[in-house]
Amino acid sequence: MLYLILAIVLSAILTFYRVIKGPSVPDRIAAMNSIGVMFLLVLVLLSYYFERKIFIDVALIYGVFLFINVLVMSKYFSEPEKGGVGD
Amino acid sequence: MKKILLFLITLALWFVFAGRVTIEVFLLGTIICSILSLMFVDNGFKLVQMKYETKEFLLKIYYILLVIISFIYDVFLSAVRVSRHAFEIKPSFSPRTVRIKTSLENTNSMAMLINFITLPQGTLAMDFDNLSKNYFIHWIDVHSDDEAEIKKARISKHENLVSKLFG
Amino acid sequence: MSKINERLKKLHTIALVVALAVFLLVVVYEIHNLDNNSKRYLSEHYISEGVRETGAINLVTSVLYDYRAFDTLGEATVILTAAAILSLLVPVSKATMLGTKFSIIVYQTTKFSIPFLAVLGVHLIFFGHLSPGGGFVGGVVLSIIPILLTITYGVEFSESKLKPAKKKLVEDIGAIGFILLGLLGVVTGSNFLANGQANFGPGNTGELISAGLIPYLNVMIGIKVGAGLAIIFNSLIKEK
Amino acid sequence: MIDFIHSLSQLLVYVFLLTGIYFLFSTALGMIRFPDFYTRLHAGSKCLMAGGIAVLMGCIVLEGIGFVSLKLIVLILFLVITNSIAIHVIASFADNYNILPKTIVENDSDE
Repeated sequence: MLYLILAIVLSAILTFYRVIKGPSVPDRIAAMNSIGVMFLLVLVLLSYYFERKIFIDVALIYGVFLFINVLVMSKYFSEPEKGGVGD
Repeated sequence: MKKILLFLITLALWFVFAGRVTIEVFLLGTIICSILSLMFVDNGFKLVQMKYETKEFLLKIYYILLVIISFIYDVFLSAVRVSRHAFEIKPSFSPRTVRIKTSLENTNSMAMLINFITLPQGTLAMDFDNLSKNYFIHWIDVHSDDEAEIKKARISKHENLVSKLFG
Repeated sequence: MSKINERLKKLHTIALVVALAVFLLVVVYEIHNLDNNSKRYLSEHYISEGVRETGAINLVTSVLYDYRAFDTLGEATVILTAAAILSLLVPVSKATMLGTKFSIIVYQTTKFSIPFLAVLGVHLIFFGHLSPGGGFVGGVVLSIIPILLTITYGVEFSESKLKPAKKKLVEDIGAIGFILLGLLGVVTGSNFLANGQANFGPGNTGELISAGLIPYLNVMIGIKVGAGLAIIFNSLIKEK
Repeated sequence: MIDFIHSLSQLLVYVFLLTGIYFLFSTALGMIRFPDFYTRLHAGSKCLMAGGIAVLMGCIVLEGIGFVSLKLIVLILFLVITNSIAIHVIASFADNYNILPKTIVENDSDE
């Protein structure tokens, strides 16, 4: 079980390359999204490794925050629409 | 009727979260879920217009299960296809962008269709135009125009599936 | 010359990061240096006697709402004052948010998922003494609902659905209720915010209604934090 | 007989977990190697979701029938609904950000 968790962590670290290098902002957001989902799965697997079922609740709350994170980031970084609702 | 449906769903979710079935949990859950369903019924389910009545909707649960299973199967199939690209020594793509018009009227089923477009098949919904009801779709492996036509037919199949659910 | 300057700046930042890392490592080592007996008698007492004295399985909750409840009152006051001052300092009533408008799909999903988010938040608050969570986390999850409304529909819609005056009222009810619940301990003849010493019926450990005052304190903190964070977000998002 | 079922379920768990980790690893590789933003997003949506569903299904088989596996099913549903919307939001945001896909844009809206 430990090796499986380490494999997921390794793939998350590989994905982190795109966060550092990514030429544009959406690249970074997409990479952060996948890293978040990977660590959510790590939390679920850790609950079996340590035999504590409460980590699943933590994973659920983490998923909620991940969703809000992506929405807010993509709203905040985007440029205002031309001809849209300007002040 | 919508209130009762929302109440039942939230009560089931409450029991799943609580992880135990006792009288205290049940009483607290009924109080909280009735308050929540009264508060959010026009807020949350205002635009969810269903083609069928709630009673018929409950009878269709087996159909929904069938859709979910085929959905998961499709996801695995397309993931295999994309991951094969990732492991190739020299990945070869021929992506292109296509515009597709939907015939769906209900806004809720449009939102359902985005799940069916983004996850299964090799497609990605880029944008949605509300006025002309066009999806902008990005394909990953389309080589010619004929193949695009064939794959467009597959989307319309999914569209029929969704329209049977919500109408 | 400018190149050397830039390089020096980069070196400076790297050296700062390394120094901070070393400092934090030393601090963490000092904190976790458990050989020193004088540091750990308190935590040993909390760990071994916490469940019996307070009746809450979640140890963090028993520390937050029983042993150190007065500190929690202070933290809650910080949020109260922050919300009050922000709503005072930002008097812009109408403002538009930057950014693209989402497509109708996001609207639908937001509407669909709001009741279930509410159930999750309420569960976190009410089961704070049995499972992970508690007042603060539950309040944050509850405050996600107005934040989602603000992000997708805009400030005006969100404030027409949930009026700012109502949110302020809910927050005040939370703050006053916390203090009133604390005064119950004084009435029975012990300290302010006493729970374990005053024997408020600890009940059977592990059931829903147990642990004396802790669930009620959780509810008060939960609605207070939720309303406060919603007010703070809505006033910060109004930029001209 | 019971022993056989037990070993079979154990085997199923490992099959699910290994396929999940294969998909997650291919997500990471695709994120690094793909040339275009939109193709990267393909890897970030489909492979990621398949890996997540596979790992969580393995956990459900490992757990058996109970409240915890119901919670995991809720987690799967939540992940599927949420993540596709998140990917759509990122894609439309990139469209607004003027990132053009390296493709031919076809203009055939059948009216």
